[in-house]
Amino acid sequence: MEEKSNLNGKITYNKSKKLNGYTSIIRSSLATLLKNNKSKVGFILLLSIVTFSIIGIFYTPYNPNAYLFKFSQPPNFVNLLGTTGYGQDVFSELLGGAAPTLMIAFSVGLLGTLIAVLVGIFAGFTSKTTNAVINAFINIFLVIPGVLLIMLFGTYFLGIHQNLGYLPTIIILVITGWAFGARTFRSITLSIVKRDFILSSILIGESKMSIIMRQIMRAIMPVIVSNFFFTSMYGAMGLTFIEYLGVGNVEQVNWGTMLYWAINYEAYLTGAWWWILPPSIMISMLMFSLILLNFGLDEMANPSLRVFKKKKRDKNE
Amino acid sequence: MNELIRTENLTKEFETRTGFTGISKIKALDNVNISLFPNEIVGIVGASGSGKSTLAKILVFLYKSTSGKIYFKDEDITKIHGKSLKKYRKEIQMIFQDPYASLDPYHSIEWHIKRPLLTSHYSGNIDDRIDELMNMVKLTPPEYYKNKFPHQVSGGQRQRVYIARVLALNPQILIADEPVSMLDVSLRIDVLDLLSKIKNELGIGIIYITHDLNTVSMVTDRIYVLHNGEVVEDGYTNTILTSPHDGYTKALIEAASDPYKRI
Amino acid sequence: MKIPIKYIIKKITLFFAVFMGAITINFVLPRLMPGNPAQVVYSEILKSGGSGISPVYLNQLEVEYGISKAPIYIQYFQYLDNLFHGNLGISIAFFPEPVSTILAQALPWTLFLVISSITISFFIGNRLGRYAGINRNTGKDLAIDLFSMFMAAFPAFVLAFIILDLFSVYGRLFPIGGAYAINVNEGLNIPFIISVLYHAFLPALTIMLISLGGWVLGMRNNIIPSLNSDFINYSENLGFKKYQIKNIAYRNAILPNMTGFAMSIGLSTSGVIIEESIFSYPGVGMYMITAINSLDYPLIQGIFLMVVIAVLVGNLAVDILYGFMDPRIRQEGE
Amino acid sequence: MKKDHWLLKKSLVVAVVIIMVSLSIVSLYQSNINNSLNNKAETSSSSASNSSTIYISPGPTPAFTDNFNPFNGPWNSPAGIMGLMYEPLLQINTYNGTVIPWLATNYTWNSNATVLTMHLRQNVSFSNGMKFNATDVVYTFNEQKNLMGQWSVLKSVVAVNQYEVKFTFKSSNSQYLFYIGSNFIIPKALFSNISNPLKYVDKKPVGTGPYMLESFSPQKIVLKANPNYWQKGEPKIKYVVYRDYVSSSALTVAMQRGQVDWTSAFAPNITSMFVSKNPNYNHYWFPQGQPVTLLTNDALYPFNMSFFRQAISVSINRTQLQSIGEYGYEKPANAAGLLSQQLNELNSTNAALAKKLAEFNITYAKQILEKHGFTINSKGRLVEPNGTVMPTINLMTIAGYPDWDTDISLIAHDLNKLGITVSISTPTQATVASDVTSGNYQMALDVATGIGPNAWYDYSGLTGPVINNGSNVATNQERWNSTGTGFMTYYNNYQNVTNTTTQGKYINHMASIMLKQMPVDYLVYSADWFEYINSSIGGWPTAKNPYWIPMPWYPGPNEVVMLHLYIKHAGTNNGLSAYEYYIIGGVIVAAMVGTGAAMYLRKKKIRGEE
Amino acid sequence: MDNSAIEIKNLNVGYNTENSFSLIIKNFNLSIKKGEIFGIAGESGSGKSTLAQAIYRSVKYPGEIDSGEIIFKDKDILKMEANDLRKIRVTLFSFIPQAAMNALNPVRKIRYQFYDLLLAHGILPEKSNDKIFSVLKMVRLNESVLDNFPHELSGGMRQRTVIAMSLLLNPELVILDEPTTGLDVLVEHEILKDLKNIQRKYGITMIFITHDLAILYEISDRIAMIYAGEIVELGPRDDMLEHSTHPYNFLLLKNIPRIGVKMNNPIKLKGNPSNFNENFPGCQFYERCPFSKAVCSEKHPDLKEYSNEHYYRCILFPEWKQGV
Repeated sequence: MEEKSNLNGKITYNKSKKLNGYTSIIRSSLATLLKNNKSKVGFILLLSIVTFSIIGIFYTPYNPNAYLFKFSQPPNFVNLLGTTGYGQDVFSELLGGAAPTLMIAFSVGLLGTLIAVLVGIFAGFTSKTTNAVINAFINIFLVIPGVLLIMLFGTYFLGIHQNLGYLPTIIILVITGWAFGARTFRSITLSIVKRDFILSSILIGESKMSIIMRQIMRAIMPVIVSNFFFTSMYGAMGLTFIEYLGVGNVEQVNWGTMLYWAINYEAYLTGAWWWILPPSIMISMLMFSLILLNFGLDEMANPSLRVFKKKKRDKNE
Repeated sequence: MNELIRTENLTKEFETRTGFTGISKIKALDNVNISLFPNEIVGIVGASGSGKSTLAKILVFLYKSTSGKIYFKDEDITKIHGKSLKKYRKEIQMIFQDPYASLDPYHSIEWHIKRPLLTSHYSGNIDDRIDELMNMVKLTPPEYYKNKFPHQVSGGQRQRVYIARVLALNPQILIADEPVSMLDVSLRIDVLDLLSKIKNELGIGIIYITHDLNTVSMVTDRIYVLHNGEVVEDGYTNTILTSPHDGYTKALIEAASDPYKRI
Repeated sequence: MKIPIKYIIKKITLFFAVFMGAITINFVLPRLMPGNPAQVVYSEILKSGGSGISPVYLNQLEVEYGISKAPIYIQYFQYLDNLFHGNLGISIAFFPEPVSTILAQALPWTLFLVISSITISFFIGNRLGRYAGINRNTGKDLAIDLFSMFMAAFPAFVLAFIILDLFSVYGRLFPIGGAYAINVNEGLNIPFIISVLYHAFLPALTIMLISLGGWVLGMRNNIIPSLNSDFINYSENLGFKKYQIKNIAYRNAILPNMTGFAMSIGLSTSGVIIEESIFSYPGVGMYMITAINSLDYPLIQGIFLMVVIAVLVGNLAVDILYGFMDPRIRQEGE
Repeated sequence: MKKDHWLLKKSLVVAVVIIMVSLSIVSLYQSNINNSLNNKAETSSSSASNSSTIYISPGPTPAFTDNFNPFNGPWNSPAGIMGLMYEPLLQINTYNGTVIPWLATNYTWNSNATVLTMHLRQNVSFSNGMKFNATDVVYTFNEQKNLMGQWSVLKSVVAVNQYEVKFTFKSSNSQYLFYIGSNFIIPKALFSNISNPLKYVDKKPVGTGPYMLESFSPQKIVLKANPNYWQKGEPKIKYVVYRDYVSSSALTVAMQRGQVDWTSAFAPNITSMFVSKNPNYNHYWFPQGQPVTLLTNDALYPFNMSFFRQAISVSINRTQLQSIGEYGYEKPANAAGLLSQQLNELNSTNAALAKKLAEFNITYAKQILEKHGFTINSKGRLVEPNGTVMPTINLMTIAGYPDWDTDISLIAHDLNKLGITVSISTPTQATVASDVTSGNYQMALDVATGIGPNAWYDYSGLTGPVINNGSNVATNQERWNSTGTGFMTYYNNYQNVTNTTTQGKYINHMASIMLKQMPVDYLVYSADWFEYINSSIGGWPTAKNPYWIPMPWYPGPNEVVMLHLYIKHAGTNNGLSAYEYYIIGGVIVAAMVGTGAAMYLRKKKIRGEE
Repeated sequence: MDNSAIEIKNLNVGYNTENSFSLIIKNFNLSIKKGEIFGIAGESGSGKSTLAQAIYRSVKYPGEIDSGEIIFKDKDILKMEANDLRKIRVTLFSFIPQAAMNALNPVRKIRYQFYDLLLAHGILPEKSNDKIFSVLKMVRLNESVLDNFPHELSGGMRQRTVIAMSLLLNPELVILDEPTTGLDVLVEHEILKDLKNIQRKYGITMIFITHDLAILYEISDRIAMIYAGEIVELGPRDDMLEHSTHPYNFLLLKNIPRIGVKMNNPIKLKGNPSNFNENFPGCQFYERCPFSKAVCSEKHPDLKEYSNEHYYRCILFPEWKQGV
């Protein structure tokens, strides 16, 4: 007997491949993700940005911190992307600043998603009152405008002026960025918990922990990944905001501080486009790649968005 | 022989919101008294909204009753919780209406049967037991099905997987909530036969909940007719189906579909 | 029409819970910051060659600014007390201007900018999303999607700078800043109105472009399942006209975007801080930056409070409106 | 379907074109006016649009506040505006000490500089017509003394007669003339009835100054000439418009377009961003102001050793600070800490040493340290005489001051070459302020000197009692213990004398002690930003004719500059006439109605078919 | 020929999947008489819903009509202009879908949904209230439902509303795709009775499609059994009931539990529904058929006539029946 895909077109699945553990799930999700053209482009884009950043960890043409060159030179063969108004090499800064930027974006994505998942699942699994309290708490964070919180927390961390590196930035972005995900996870968990297969597990005596880890986490996996992408995007965007507002540590080299210095030097008024555009474009490319990846995920989780090319049968076949 | 399970004036009220006044109460179950003996199938019949699913969920403690008592082997278990609830749940299991929904789409069939064995700390060889259970529900050969996922098998097979899953716990009571209504006509009879077989071979008491009098007449020994949360008629299946007293029961019999009848 | 009273009560309760939470955070955060505003002002004066002032003056400033040394919980109750008497305190950076006066000056500009631009982008975005969703998987759809995604991905303030540069600095088509021309009289006269519109054009355009992408993609993702839904199929089966079908799908798809609308008014009210500083628009944003730099607690709290109230009221309004628009909610509650 | 799209597109295109055309007419018209400043524009609805108008921006601020209460100090927003409405007794130039008698015609000291007598000008009246006399002066000083704890060195202020006021000091205090002379005088009649003058919101300022408040809005303040002004024929410019620019970029662009005549703005490249836009008229002069200092916490090891402070001073490359950190504007400071305009007060020995100790010379720095037993290990780290490696030192400055933020990273690099590891941090202004006043820091980049008409004031910020770290201090934030150096003797004696030769001697004594001790390291002179456009207005101070301090935000001095200015040509204003606004309004409304109608027709057509 | 309400000729309908295009309805021919209730039965995956949609030309992507003709009122529906097709919907023929709970626009009152329908067909709603009232009466609904939103109605009421809308403009032919799925037994029974009454009263032709064989036999005049996209048996209801010619129909009937009828180990179907392979050369029912022989897997059987208007698709008939 052979397996058929369900002809009513409801769901199509990969054929009987044995899937065990999360690695294979990730692998198979990746494969599905790459089937979509948009997410494929996003994946390649992200991969190249990551490669770029890895190169930047080990090699930059010049020291990105040093003031080595003539000021505000347009792109030339010595300085591929010209120099800043302070005489730093823009390309070196771009290369060297990639890793911290990605690090921030992804750690915000990771931590934010983690908190969101924990809060969301807890809310979905707890008593009615606790759930309502958590809901109100999530709403507080949703309603308070993020930029204000960034400014307040940022000023606070600048105020205590301990040298914490990127930690304050990440903390601020996680504080302001977890709530969206938590709301999603809360409502998804609430709906999943009511499903028969969870009730069934309760009846056969599974512990809550086992249900969460084995079943709920697995069921919301696409949403977790999608939330990770979104929170990472928020991280990248938030970094630029933090630096623009001057509440981050401006002495570090990343794409956000590059913009900060360029804007403070009024590079857009002096016409130094080579200073302001590269970091902007890199950040938007990063965001763009994550959005594209999300597009694929959306279609994965929501089959009604999915399309396949018409493959009408050849009449002669 | 003593009853496996017995309810005494079981009542369940739901709160609903109505207009300005706020909360009003709806009785989903109203003083329901039912009992189940080992080695029998009891039918609970009613149209949708009659409270039959509520009854099932109360019996497995997914809902709490508003008042009334539940006895398991003459022991009052109305207020059990924690460990004793866990212990009790091993004895009573429920089969859901929709086998698409009651199996976790992300786990294999083997996983579904293995989990209850693990949670109940099954002492013997787990793999052998899985094979045994799968053979019992006629998922043969077991190797062919083990690594399949729920969406890869038919509705009837899914329902059998589910039955194997609950049998793994060796329960004394099974509550089957419309177990065949979502299945294709050609598959229903197999599942119903399986239920009869379980009753006969394992001596399990089964509460069969349905709106379909045809299947009731096929498998059950006794029935309770439930209407708006009240038991309007109960007794031996044959007696009730041939000479119903209550108007509601009559309407149900009248509405039962039969290819040899004409509308 | 039945009034979904239960639903409204529920929303209002949540509103107050969130409101109390927000004002508490609002109270605590500025007080966590080290330093004291009197000292900032004092050292400023010292640096700008201030005449012979002594540390006594510092104490005097602290008294003037009402910097309390009472335990924090007492301060909190004082703060609540003041708040419910409508007393937002006196600004430090703009001493002795009351915070309420400053807000009365700044908030209308911000709200004008935000509400007008978000509303426009909401309508355009939904229309574009509808168009993309209806023409799904065509070149038009792809073009609209990519455009919206790119807009959503571009750092907002860089976009603002580019627009400012193109249209104002080099293009000289629009003014570089301010809310109206220097030679018009404030009031309801045509020159003033036109001048205000003219000055608001670029900042509004920027906010519009930034928020557009979200609407487009949201609408597109909503309308596609909506177009595939049973009731659309049935409408087709009933022989509805194309525009009727599109409208049915659209009306069902726009509902989820409505909550987003309120949310985004709030978010943009804070996001506009950056836009305002770039376009030199005299809204809340610039005051906020100044207030934070000079540790002007009362002003920070005042702005924060106003923005939170704006967001909450917006949310509440849309939630309630949603209750009326989507009849299903009216019954269920949650 | 094709047809509908065509209709929609057509109507949309038409609407967009109409709007664009009308908007570009507005903008072209505006930029035309801005470019041709000599055009005589017609008077529009605003009364401020007089031909005799100057446009001022003192620098970016979020908005103006409608309060002109002089008790809040002269530093109200917009900065400097108070100087045009209120006047001091004397105008004193802090660069070179020049004194112009203003509301006082002259002043006299008693022999030991404890009693100062001011002779007031007669026939001066406030802008509301009230006469100015000694009661106002006495009231002003006594109220400030009572309310704000100011003037604690004064024993009493009394009126000798209607035009003579006697200031009696608790001790000799010749240098207080500057502070007393610069203080704005307030009309007693208006303020004496107000219960709390500090919190009084003054929306109708009345002063003796050349201008009166005409109109206020948060974006624009208009002042008009005071017809009763005591200097006859002044002011020559009849209207002053303060225009609010929220950000420095907006201000820069406004400067480029000639919308501001007088401003004080920082721009990274002033030549390309401002001067080159109109080289004939756009000018700037950045006089050197107070030195920026590297504050070292002298109460802490290793900064409690004067040689260490010296070594740090010579290891900093000030030229680099100037060229990279300060965009080339701010010149290296001398090590004696005097304003560059006051350097001539130093004798040749001190001058040479002041120059040497401020010059970048890492070898010399190492020599100094090695002489005191410090060594440099194989890793290039500085090792103390007791053999331990010098621990990391923190250097902080205010976040959001890009030039200082750059400076500290340059300094960190420089000190690294000396073998000292420096960690840098940029907390908020409030944190820096509180940390510096309380002594909770190791090194900080900040301004710590005082300012005044002679070198004594430069040291006023550095002196004061040494207070333990942890308690707040107003001056001597570097916590320098001058005991045993004799510095304070000279410093105190300076206040007892009014003879300039003696004062000069004392200054040199103090300077030589400072050069030995180097309680702080002077880095660069901060620049006093000043840009002006002289197309329609003349009489500006320039580098060649530095007749006065030129910044518009400096209340008092700006009045002096203001009274020097005159109209060269009939000026202009920016904007359209009311008539033109009505036309544009009509066009936009028509376009919108047209678009609406087209959309309606389209909709109707679509519904009609199928 | 005059007698036929609609005629389906050589209809092929398939689905686009990620890798291929597979046929669901294969070479389908059927003629439905005026004024009859024609029942189509089949289990999940048999293609009955696709067939229903194809007849109404409302197959949704990824489904696609490949070829064929559907002659209705002397016109080929499949070749009609989209706008012409739209115009004859509800006025000439209409479709009643299975998921009534979702078929109504959730955010619009029933009244306006009726008005929209009238507008779509160029009728001014203001003057047509009577029409709406009469059709509501026909399905035994109170006029007050007009002022309700769909979610305020019970499932049965919603289904009746959908039926009313579909019948509003007096169509001659109505296609009902599992119209009673998900409804309560009693309600189901009521609606079926009402449908039959309406059909008899107005002489409407009905195509009734369901998986529930018992109901189908209760209501239909003629019946077609569908398996794997093909008719396996077709004939008048009584004939089909008494003289099954195809094992599928026979066994399904035997396997339906009935009140008071004891089943003694009935012969069961093997395997699962929708277990068929497009490229299998023989009888698609081969794997499930308890009577199948090797010969069945070799050749695809053709539709043969058993008696007047009674057809079957089985090589072994009548051989298999003798074994029962």
